[in-house]
Amino acid sequence: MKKVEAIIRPEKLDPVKLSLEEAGFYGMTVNDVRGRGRQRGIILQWRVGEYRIDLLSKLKIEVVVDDDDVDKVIDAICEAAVTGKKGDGKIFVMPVDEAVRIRTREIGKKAV
Amino acid sequence: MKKVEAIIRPEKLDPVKLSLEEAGFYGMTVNDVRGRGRQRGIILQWRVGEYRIDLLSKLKIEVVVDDDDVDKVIDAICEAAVTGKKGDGKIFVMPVDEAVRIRTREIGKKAV
Amino acid sequence: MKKVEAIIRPEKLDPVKLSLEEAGFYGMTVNDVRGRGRQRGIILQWRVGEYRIDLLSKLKIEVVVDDDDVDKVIDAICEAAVTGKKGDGKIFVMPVDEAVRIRTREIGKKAV
Amino acid sequence: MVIGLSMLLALASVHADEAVKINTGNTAWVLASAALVILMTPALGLFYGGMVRKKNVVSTITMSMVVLALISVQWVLIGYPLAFGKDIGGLIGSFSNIGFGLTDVGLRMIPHRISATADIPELAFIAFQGGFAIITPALIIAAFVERIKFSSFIVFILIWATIVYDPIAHWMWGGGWLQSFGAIDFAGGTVVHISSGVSALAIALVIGKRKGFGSTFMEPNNVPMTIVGAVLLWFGWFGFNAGSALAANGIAANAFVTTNTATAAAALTWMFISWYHRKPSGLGIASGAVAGLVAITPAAGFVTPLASIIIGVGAGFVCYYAILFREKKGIDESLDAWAVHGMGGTWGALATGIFASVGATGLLLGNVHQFEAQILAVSTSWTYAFVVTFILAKIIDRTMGLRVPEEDEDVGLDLAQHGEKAYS
Amino acid sequence: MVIGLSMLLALASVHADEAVKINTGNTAWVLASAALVILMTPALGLFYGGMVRKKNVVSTITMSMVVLALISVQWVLIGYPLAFGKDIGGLIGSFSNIGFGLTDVGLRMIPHRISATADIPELAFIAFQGGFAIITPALIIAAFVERIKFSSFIVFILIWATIVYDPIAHWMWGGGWLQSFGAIDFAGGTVVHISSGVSALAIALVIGKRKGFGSTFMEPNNVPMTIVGAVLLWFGWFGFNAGSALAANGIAANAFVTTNTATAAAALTWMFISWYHRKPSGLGIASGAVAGLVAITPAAGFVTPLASIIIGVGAGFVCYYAILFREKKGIDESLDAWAVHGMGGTWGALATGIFASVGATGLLLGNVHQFEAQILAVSTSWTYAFVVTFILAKIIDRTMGLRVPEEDEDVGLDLAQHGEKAYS
Amino acid sequence: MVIGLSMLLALASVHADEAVKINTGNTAWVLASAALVILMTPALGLFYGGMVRKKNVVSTITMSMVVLALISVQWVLIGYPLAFGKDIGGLIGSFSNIGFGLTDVGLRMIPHRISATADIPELAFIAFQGGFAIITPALIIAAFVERIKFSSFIVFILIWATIVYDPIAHWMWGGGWLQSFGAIDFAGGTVVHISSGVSALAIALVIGKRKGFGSTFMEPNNVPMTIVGAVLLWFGWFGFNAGSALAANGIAANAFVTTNTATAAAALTWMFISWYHRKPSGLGIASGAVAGLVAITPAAGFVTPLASIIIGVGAGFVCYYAILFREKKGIDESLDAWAVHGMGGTWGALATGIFASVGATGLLLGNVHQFEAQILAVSTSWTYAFVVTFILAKIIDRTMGLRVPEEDEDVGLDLAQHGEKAYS
Ligand SMILES: Nc1ncnc2c1ncn2[C@@H]1O[C@H](COP(=O)(O)OP(=O)(O)O)[C@@H](O)[C@H]1O
Ligand SMILES: Nc1ncnc2c1ncn2[C@@H]1O[C@H](COP(=O)(O)OP(=O)(O)O)[C@@H](O)[C@H]1O
Ligand SMILES: Nc1ncnc2c1ncn2[C@@H]1O[C@H](COP(=O)(O)OP(=O)(O)O)[C@@H](O)[C@H]1O
Repeated sequence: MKKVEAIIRPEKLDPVKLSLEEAGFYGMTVNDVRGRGRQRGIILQWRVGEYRIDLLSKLKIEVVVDDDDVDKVIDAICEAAVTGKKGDGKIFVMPVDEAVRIRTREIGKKAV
Repeated sequence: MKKVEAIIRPEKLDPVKLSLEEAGFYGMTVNDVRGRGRQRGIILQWRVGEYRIDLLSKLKIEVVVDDDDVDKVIDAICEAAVTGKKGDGKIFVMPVDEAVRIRTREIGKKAV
Repeated sequence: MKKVEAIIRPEKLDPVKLSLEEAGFYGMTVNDVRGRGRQRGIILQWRVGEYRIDLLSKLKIEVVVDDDDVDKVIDAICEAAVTGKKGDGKIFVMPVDEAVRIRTREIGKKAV
Repeated sequence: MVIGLSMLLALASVHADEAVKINTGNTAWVLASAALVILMTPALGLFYGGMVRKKNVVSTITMSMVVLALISVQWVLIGYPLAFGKDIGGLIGSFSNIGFGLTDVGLRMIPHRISATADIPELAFIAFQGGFAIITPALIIAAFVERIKFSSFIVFILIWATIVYDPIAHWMWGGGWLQSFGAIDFAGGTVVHISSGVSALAIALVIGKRKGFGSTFMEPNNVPMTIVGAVLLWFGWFGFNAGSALAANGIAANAFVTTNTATAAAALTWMFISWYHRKPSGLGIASGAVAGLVAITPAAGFVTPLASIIIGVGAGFVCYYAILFREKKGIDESLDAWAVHGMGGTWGALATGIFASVGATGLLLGNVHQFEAQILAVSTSWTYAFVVTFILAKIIDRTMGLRVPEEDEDVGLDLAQHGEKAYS
Repeated sequence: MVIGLSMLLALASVHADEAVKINTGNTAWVLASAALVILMTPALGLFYGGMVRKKNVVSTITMSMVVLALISVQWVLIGYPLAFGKDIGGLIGSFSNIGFGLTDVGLRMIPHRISATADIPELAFIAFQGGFAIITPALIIAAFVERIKFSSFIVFILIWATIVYDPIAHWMWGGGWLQSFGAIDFAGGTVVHISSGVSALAIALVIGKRKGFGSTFMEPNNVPMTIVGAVLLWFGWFGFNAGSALAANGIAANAFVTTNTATAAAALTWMFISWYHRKPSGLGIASGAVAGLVAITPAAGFVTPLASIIIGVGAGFVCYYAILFREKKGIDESLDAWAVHGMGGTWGALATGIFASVGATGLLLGNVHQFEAQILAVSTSWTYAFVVTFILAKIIDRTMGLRVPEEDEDVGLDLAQHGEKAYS
Repeated sequence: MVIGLSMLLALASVHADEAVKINTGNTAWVLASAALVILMTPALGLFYGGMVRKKNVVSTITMSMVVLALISVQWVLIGYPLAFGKDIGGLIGSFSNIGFGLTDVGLRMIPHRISATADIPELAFIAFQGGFAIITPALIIAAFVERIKFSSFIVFILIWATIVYDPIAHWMWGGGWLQSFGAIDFAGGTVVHISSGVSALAIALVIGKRKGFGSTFMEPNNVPMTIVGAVLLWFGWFGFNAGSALAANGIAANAFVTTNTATAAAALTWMFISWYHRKPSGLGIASGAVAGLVAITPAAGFVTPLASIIIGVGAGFVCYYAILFREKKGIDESLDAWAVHGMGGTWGALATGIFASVGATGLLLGNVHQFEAQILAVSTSWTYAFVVTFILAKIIDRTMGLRVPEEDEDVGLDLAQHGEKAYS
């Protein structure tokens, strides 16, 4: 099993949710994070003048899926999250040794 | 070493903490997340009528432990976090290559 | 590729950012978490008397880098985040199977 | 030139006999009420600000501040003369005797044509009525939050205040034709609530729905903020309604009690309706309170406490189901100024014609004419506000564009238009 | 029938001589004070709302709003006559001359039996006293936050206001037996604070502790919200205390100054105690302020500024250690209405009997009877409030159940009872 | 001893003729204004609290509460006599006829030397002016947020109020030498805003920059909180300025209107400047409003509404660029009391000398002396406030230390000094 961890723009949550749903993936965990990378920050207003912040609001979406489904998930996320401008985000795929459903103690595939 | 990542109901934090402590695991990192899965959302009130949200408040608990302790941790969490209703959450176990204690630069087992 | 996941004191964010930048690592994702460990909580004031909380504010910093860079990242973080007192935090290194840049679909090294 | 300027900036006249005629108790109450009424506009900003998505909180609150700032200046320059200057043909007020920027007002007493007793300074009345002129356009913010272009918003508000609010205020309160016909409006059911609520509907139709409206629910970001807004509205409304007596007397006290009672009754009604359907919502109780405040506004000084309970209960029902109706029609008048202020104001204006028994008589006491006058006032203000606002919104939309680019709407107006985040 | 209804909804009588007798300055002050006092109940909601856990914020604030709505209606229908109607045997007021829903009040002046000068409209007094009748039951919310069943809460509040508050208010202020005996209570130390604080203790004993009380600490979720609540309470309290002079005169000004000074002294005292023990807590300073406001309430118009400092310092000590005592006893009277209002009110009521020197004399000026009267008032109101509330709470608990199911308590009342989240 | 104590705590004298002379309308307005002014200090706490980093929110708000508490007590004990007691050599007031703790004041009317009409109770004036004495030191909090040691803060505030504020208030309002010279200051441009703003600069220079200032930007943590603070300041300022007429009359109404208009004009000006540079910032609009409030303060009762627009626009420009200037100089006067209050107050005090036309005449009406008097008042208060504050701050720094340890600054003052977190 793999955990697909995607960092996306916050305003892309709804399209990504939809796109994943259409690809057959409903379960997910979402987290508010801040990130920096190529986008190199944005400029904000203060009461006078302006300032730059380099850590921008992003969302991290985690979807745990079967190894075979990883590419489908990546595709679904990329399609929905892309704007073409710097800051669209990254996807990281990581190994998961085991999954357990707390409610039933089912493990592996059946748990997610 | 493994990272045991459990997504639980927020109101189960106290019992899970206690249960882990009793099983001998004190260190942990906790994070507010939102998730969806079989539970399929809940209905909230608006000023009139109601609406459904599908991303529910959950807590993510991360405990990094020795490979041998993984099962004990899973048991401790499951026992304390289960209600039997959809939405109780999942546990994912993931490999950790290395652990470092920032304060002392100890690594491996000694670091956690 | 590896994900270096560091849990640090919140007030150490600026030094750690700087230190990583100087070591050549700009991209990162940051997250507000709460944690407990050897530090065993702190005492807060209530309107009368005091109380102890065991989950303290921490920051989790995630940096995905090439396998070769892991040590440099660890060094950079440790140097900047250490105070020598309990609660300085941990670093966990975890395997990443794949990385994708959403904007361009570049994968692997080029993506991060 | 300097002389000319200094003349303009100097007081026209200090009435030597001021001390003789002024009633300091009434003046104290009107000044306190003016402060309360002015507080209501930022309070409205909080009420609205808690109900939008987190990315539009600063934008929503800031819009209320901008209306406050804009109309405060517009009012002393031209708004007050247009609304309360000497009547021209029943339609509009004139600058004679007031002057641009209040240059002729000085410290004189309010004229008899506005207040029979004329025992408070005209400037106190100007301050008090300024609060009304400010909050009315601010109410319309409900219609276009989360998507309006800031510059177009400013232009809209300035013109709207001048060509919709000022005339309607004149018709009803400044000696205009509705007042002559006998229509009554104690504190602004028609002038304030119908005019703004109906205009909100009109501009909502022009600007169109928020992206995602209907498919995703736009979750309120901060329920306590909305409740605090409602609470400060409730507090300020005592000035709004009881201050409208322009005196600290029995009428003011009656308006105070009816305002509080109707508001309470409406909040409870809304709570029970929402409970009946599912759960008693805190947001609903706050909304019900506002509905009650709106509905009692035209009636406050004219009805008894017992009648105010009926008006409040009615307001709960009318506004609750008006929102449901609006939703069913798929119209994104986002924060329901039409349903709460337009419909609540309509119910209140008609109810005044039914229940009036203090200083006026309504249908229940056999005065059919009063009810007819109320219907006339309601229908005229509906029509005028809707038509003029619709045209104005269309013109601005065609010329400047009413709406931000889609990307800005996605990112949120806080970042896109103000370069700010509500919370770090 | 229609005639009957219309009669009921029409004004009974407009006193022709109103204009002659009214003092507009006093009326303005009482109206402004009424607005301030009504603001205090939602302010209390914020004060409490910041101290509960995040999952119960909407619930806590909403309860304050519901008390405001419920008692606003109860007061005009039956509460005011019971408290301030013509006395029946020293025990309760009657409906004669007021009527259900204030139908007989009209625009008349306040009767001489309530105010010697009788120069403000009775409705202004009704509005002002309504604020007291509202906040008193709201104070009890402290006892049962985070676990009470919403429907039972509504029933409890309605009955409590009617059988506990209204009678005690009558005894002390409405011409009842305590007043006849000579007990004095400037703005409600006994009537408001003892009655609610002691009742909070009683119902806390019945409803029982929150799940986890004693083992986990219930962390306050929003310290700034609590401070804002305290600030608005402080602000509103100027109306509460200085308004209780029912006139804008020297007594009112004295009450204003003593209120502010005692509050400040108590806030500082609390700060130094908490600093002495460990650190000067912001929550503590806010709590100290409220303790000072409570303690000076019965004394405000009767003591000098210097005496008010002593009262404030005493309040800081009494209430601080009363909370510690309550905690040691393991009682979950969660937000300390008993410690702050019950004990602070008791200290204030007795201190009034000691330090009174303005318009009354206390122990220090040799008037032993005053001190005895105060002890009588304190002990009677303690007993009556405790016993009646305990029985009432028990009855509701046995019939409807006072408490939510454990699962709802876990999830939080916001979601479980109101279907709402405070923040998105 | 007991007799002595009881004498001290008893009223010195109740003027039998009070009822004859009191103007209840004026008293009502001054009492209402006093409540409004006292609200401003916690409002300032919110205004400031939203602009610091999240780890210092409780600290910042709490400091405003502590100033409120400290000076409330200082004022009745010694501050009021020093500022408004019978003049000693033009420099300071005396305790004669007032007494420590106001023991000689009783319920008497305000003396003629302070108010010509003398028709309100002196205690009402004491309460009202107390609000000024409180907010002035609170303004200085801007200079040292996020790094001051709490105990040193308390000592600084207490001494500053006594040796800076009380004398300057006496010079200008209490019968001191500036007043004799003819300088005018309607509601505190010099006394309140210059004195605090310039002192903020002085102590900022002594305490030094926040760690990281210049390299990292100190992001405001809560923009809505700052806006709410600004709104409550705006609201309270009606009491501040219009209440300074000490009467509910035409002057008060004029001050009310000019206050609102100048504030609005300044908010718009700031908005357009920030828009011109980049984007119309919500924080900027709030800051502009405060700048306008400051600048109109000394002028409010002396100028016309039209002149108030000029003053407001000027305030927007002056304060906006003063902040930029301060930043360029690398001075960490963190929340800009100097730029907004010091410079805004200076502009207002001079503008009063230019535009005065109501009850006084300025430069534009040919009165050169008035302008000279204003320059004198401005330069004296600048010098006195700067020098005394600088020395005081140095002394405290050398003895107690002004600043927390670096580690505490890192962790934040909420945790380090108060043991609290703003939000759970
Ligand atoms: N090396 C990295 N490790 C962890 N997260 C990263 C890394 N690089 C970027 N990110 C995350 O991805 C987000 C988008 O990255 P960025 O480089 O700005 O955009 P893009 O990938 O489109 O060029 C960042 O805000 C950050 O949260
Ligand atoms: N495939 C998944 N990947 C990541 N997180 C998931 C996944 N499925 C569920 N979750 C997380 O687990 C939580 C509980 O899952 P859910 O399916 O609702 O309950 P249950 O496991 O009891 O059937 C979800 O709210 C979500 O946060
Ligand atoms: N076993 C663990 N699993 C996950 N996170 C941990 C673990 N132990 C500690 N942490 C995280 O590291 C933080 C610092 O750990 P702590 O033991 O207090 O300090 P130190 O490592 O300096 O002794 C904790 O607050 C927690 O967030």
